[in-house]
Amino acid sequence: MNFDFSDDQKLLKEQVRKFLADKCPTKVVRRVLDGNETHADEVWKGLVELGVPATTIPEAYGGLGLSPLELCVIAEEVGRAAAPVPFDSSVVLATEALKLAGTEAQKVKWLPLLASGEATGTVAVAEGPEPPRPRNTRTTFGGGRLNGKKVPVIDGEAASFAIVLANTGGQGERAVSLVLVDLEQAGVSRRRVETVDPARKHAELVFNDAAAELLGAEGEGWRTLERLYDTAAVYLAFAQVGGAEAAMWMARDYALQRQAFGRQIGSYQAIKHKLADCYVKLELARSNAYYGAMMLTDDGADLPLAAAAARIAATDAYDFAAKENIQTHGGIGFTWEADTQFHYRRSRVLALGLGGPMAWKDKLVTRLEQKNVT
Amino acid sequence: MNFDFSDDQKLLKEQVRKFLADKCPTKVVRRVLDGNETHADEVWKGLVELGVPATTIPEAYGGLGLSPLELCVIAEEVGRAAAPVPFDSSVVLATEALKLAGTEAQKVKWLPLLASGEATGTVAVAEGPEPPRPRNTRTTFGGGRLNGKKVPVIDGEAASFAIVLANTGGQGERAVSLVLVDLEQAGVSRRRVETVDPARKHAELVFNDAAAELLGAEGEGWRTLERLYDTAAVYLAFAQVGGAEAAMWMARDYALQRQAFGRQIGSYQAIKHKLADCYVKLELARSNAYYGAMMLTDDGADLPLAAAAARIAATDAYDFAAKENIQTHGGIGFTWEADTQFHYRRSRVLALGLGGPMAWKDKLVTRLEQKNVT
Amino acid sequence: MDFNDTPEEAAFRKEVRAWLEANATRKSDDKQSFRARNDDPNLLEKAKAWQAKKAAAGYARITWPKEYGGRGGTPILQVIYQQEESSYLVPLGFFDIGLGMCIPTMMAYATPEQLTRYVKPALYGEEVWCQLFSEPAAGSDVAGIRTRAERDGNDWVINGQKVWTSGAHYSDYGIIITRTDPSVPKHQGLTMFFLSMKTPGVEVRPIKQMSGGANFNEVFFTNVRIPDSQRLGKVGEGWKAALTTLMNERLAVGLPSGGLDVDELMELARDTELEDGPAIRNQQVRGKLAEWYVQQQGLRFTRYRTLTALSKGQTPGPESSIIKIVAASKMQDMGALAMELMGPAGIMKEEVPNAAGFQAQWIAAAGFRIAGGTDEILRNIVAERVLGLPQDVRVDKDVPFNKLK
Amino acid sequence: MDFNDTPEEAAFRKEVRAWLEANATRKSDDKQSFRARNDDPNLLEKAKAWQAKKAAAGYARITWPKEYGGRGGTPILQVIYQQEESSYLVPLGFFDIGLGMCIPTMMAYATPEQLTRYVKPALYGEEVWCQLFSEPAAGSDVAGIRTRAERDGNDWVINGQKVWTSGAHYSDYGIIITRTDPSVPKHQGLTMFFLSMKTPGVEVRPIKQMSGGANFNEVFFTNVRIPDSQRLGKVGEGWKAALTTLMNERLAVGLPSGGLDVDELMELARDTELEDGPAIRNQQVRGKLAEWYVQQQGLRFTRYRTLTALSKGQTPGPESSIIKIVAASKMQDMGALAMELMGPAGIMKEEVPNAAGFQAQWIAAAGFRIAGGTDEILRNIVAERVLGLPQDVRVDKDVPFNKLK
Repeated sequence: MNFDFSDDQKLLKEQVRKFLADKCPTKVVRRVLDGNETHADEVWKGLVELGVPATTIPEAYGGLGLSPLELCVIAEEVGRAAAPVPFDSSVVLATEALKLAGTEAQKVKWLPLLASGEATGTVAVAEGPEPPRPRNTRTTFGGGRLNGKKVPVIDGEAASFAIVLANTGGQGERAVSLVLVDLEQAGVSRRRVETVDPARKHAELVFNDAAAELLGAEGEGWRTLERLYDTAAVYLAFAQVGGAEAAMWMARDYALQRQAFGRQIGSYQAIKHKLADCYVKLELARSNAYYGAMMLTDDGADLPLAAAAARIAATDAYDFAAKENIQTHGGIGFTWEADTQFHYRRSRVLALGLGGPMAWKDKLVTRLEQKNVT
Repeated sequence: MNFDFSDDQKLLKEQVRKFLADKCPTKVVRRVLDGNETHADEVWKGLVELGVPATTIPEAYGGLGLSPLELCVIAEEVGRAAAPVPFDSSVVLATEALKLAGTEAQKVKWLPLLASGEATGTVAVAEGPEPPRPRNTRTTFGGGRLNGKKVPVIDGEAASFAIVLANTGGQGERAVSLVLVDLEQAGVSRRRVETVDPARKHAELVFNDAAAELLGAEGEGWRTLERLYDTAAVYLAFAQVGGAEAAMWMARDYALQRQAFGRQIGSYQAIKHKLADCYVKLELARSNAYYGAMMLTDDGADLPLAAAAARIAATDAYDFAAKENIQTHGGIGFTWEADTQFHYRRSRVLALGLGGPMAWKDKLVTRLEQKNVT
Repeated sequence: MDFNDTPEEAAFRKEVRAWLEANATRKSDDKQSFRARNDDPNLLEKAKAWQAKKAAAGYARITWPKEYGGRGGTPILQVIYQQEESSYLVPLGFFDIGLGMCIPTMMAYATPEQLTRYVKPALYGEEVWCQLFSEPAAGSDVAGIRTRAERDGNDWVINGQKVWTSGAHYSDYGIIITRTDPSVPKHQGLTMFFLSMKTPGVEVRPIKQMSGGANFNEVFFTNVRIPDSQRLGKVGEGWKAALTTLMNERLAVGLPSGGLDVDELMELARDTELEDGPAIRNQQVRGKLAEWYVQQQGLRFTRYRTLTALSKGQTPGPESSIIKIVAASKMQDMGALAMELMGPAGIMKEEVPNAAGFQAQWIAAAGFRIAGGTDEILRNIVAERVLGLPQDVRVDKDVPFNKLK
Repeated sequence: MDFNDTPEEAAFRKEVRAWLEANATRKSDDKQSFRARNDDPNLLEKAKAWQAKKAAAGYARITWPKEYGGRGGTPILQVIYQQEESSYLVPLGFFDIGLGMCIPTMMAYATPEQLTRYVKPALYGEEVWCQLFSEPAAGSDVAGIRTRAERDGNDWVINGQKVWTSGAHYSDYGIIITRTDPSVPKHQGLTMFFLSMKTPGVEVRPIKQMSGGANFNEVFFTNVRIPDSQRLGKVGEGWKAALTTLMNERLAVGLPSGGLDVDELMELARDTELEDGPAIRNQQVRGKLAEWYVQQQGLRFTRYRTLTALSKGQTPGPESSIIKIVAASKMQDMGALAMELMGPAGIMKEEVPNAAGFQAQWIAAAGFRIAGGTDEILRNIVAERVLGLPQDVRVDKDVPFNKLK
């Protein structure tokens, strides 16, 4: 039985944690939240120097060729710091999409740029307020040209390229394909959109005969996206676990410090049991995330189930920890000055980006039914 | 604004409460739970003397001709005492079914017997482990003969007659009709079935060419049953409110008396907040039940929604109070000697008899959609 | 059982309706007017004008005695007035604390001359009042305040800081609770005063909330000198006075209104396609909708039970103590579900009708679960006052305030 | 990351498998054998025989030192043995308290002669032990016990009542915590002893539980006289000894097994038609199934994390403290939903495959949320030991026991 990260992986985790504690304290998150930057560039540059975007990129493409486990521990630390950097968009989604479906030429062109931090990418799926499906994908791709509107696109303002879900004319799920589009061209316009978490900037991307190319086979977009989301769900589960843990300890520290009726509020069962519940949810999430991580490295046959379970548990843990952290703080926790808001906001961005908990619960049971049949 | 029971109704409530506190303490419930009686006959006889089964039966049929509000306050007290008597089966379901769909002859025959306590009735719908629907009703009625099996039937052992949902050969919902069958005949065999609440006895009824007659028009069985269940849902919501309140105060009294770590356990927030949550659910249930009661008396246009809301809230309140009453008692609360079990068991019988909370939530939203359209 | 007025109530309602019809504009769309109201830069001026009109007509404070400009009416008449007024486009909300809490406290403790001076201007909206109770280290535990008032001849000199003071930035007067004797246990060394917010040494700074709004303030007191004549109640009996104030707060019957509720969520669920069809057909969504409808109706009818008691001239039962516990979490959970229904775009503040509204409520609810009594304090109150369970151990009860850790 | 054994573990597992294959019958169907086991009237005799066989082969207590009949193995080897044994149809469960808690306490406090006398018979299943701690007025608060032991010459005389004593009706010996000095604060006046359950004045009465079972007992002590040589630890240091016992309880890694879980509920949901089709297609049911699957897997993998620590020779982290908190409520809620799926017939104990099982779990869960630490006590433990939050106020800490109210 060896259901744990290795000492090397723990060392890497510690290193990233120290770097972020030092360079990305909450005042940096606040700066991005309050300001106009697309992200905290100095934090991002530091992470690039640490090799973060290169982690899982094969050495042949200029990466470090490390295993998914290394990226899992990094994701947890990025989540803990609620770091305002293009991690989920570029390091997870765009990189994994290229690795999963890119042609050799596409990989040769983009992976080295991603590894070195010279480029960032994103994935653009949603088209406004509806859970994205093949049948409601109105963005079209044909004859090398992309037309349509994607919103919200995480880090879409600053990204060098986007991987876009577009209608290519097939039937049912085969109606859509993934398309790679360079965002630095005339056919692309970008506009920032306001969201509940201004510390992670989102954009609307409008494509007007933008030059683009298929990523993966035509009609395979939806299947590839599902595989991509399973992988991303595990990494983001670690980010959510990190965020949940940060929120839990923030609440706990405050509960030790704050007095009411002559006692630390942390000595009242209402607070103690609330935080114990945070811990319970956190450990369920962590254990499910570990199994997800193992399924990223192993033969991965159980990845679809493991990813769904990890995502559901981690979303629940982060939602709960983030909101009860505010509650534990009382009035001060609801002020703009308080650091509690970062996790409250971020928890929603992470909860909805790959689809919300209801959809994943449905998916999980579908996969369980399929597994029981086989 | 007069959203309350009248002084006379409150007086009646007090009278029934005193009678049950005196004649139906928990040791009577225990006697039936542990024993073979079909119900606590001396309690039932006392309720008959108080006129309980006659409450809403019109004076023309030997009843008291009181309003549904009187029966609501009685139901609350029967629920509070967890009384082992054929109240829900006979006073609510059978009586209301006859009033709703019976012919003059049927009413003349049975209502006076119900009012005087000479007969009790029940309603037999389920046929084993599936939520009953027209399409899975296998009991058939034709040519005056009833054939099939109904289980579980509450108070089916002792009842004089049953109102049975039977297939009469139509299409869709019109496949079923209600049928009135005298249970004291050769074509009927009865067998007690074990349930989670031995204090309320249930039976299996087998009909073998039993003589029976339609109650209401052929093919109208499902529609009538829905109306009957809406009415019953309100009365049972009061019973559930009474039970929930009894469980809550039982827990509270124990929390005042029991000491741990040198203090009453009721001084710990874990217990205080648990019981506060009981109270919150109880008041939501009570307020919804009041509106349901009003819809039984008023023009009743909003009854379908009000009944669903009352039932959902009351089921939730009783479930929660019953289980947290055991929890508050700790080990002693889980012994056979403890009175906590009566409400835990009864809460499930009341929760499932007319269909469970999931089905009623679906029904509620359907009715809300219909209301918003009109 | 009915929802009808008594003849007296019906007559009063008719009178109020006629007056409102003659003096105000009926709302066409609740939400639109809600927005219109909040975006108006001259809102305070307009509110003052409306308050003056109301006061002149005798509707400003119906339960007050006639000598103070009220009409000696029952609480139910006050409720009926509010019900009727809520159908009209009138600016409200600036005077509730002053008239609901501060002036009643003044009535209990101030001199006749002071009442003559202050009650009428407050009633007519000419002077706005605020309540200076909470402090950074005394939120749920109000009696733990540290703001000092020290006697200096015939004056008192106040130093300290208050927080969460609604409306301090537009208030003219305030009532303040201070510590005048730190050498006795915490509840015993308190004294209450009233003062002008223009007194030298008073500084008001708005607090920006997580929601972006700034309805609350910090108020700093630096050597603020006021005469002993502004004391309310005896020296050392400030806690008793504060309870008078807080008791008046509890008489208010109401829910935050104008928000998005089950209807709007159903609308969203009807209009949103999930994987397997409209969200309204999804049983998980239906289950949630049903539960929230049951809560919404439960709160509504709980309120009707309270109104019935008022209408009968009885004291309402404890049932209304559940309202905020239920409403706040419901608002938070509904907001979260609404966002989830919209998919990844649920975080966006634009594009969807009501999206920003649900998001705003999801954020506001995190504060609503705290303001005016946290979920935890309210459960304590229900457990102690309704169920008769004992107080938690109070280690600070008999210890001199300055000996507390 | 993998779930594989280390070479040493694999070798041990192979050895154990071979031995089990040679000495026991493999289970064909888990649930059937579960029933078979519990219905056997000669179960205790069979269990004793199996225990003797195990002990002779050196598998009865793998972590014990060789001198006591163990093999000085690591905890992970003990777990591996249990994993393998769980595939075989062997009678278990009578010796866990004695070997897991009582004898380790004896090892800490008894004389070498006593250990020579008692350890081997316990290990070989010849003598069964029980633990006499809880009392009617001392459940969660074990240190509040009142059973008195009074010195009389070289003897002690015990009077009082214990409760919730598992297996007292078939036990030969027990360890008991008593109050020997009520004039000092509660934790200080306790002393531990061991005694024969056949000592005159000991009376065992089974407790019937809500579930109908009777696994627990009340044990009454009337002038029970035992020699001072049966004292464990110093007079007045019984609490320290009790902590030793309870600490050993915590080393047990495990979940109640053989119960119905997500798989069985899915089966039921597949086979049950609701209004709009099979229950498994209902999104509310699917949502619940997913949540419980996530909990089930979360607990499973949490256990794997603990096993990993054991396998590496490390002390496990606090993660396993969550197991019972999650498992007990899950069992209760799943039972309730299973019953609901069956409609009005959900209350019936017959007719449906697994119906009685889910009902039994719904009832048993109400006890499982209490036994071995209530939900509330476990949350206290997590909050205090894992999160480092302070204890609640302990009013009884420094007060002489006989001065407590």
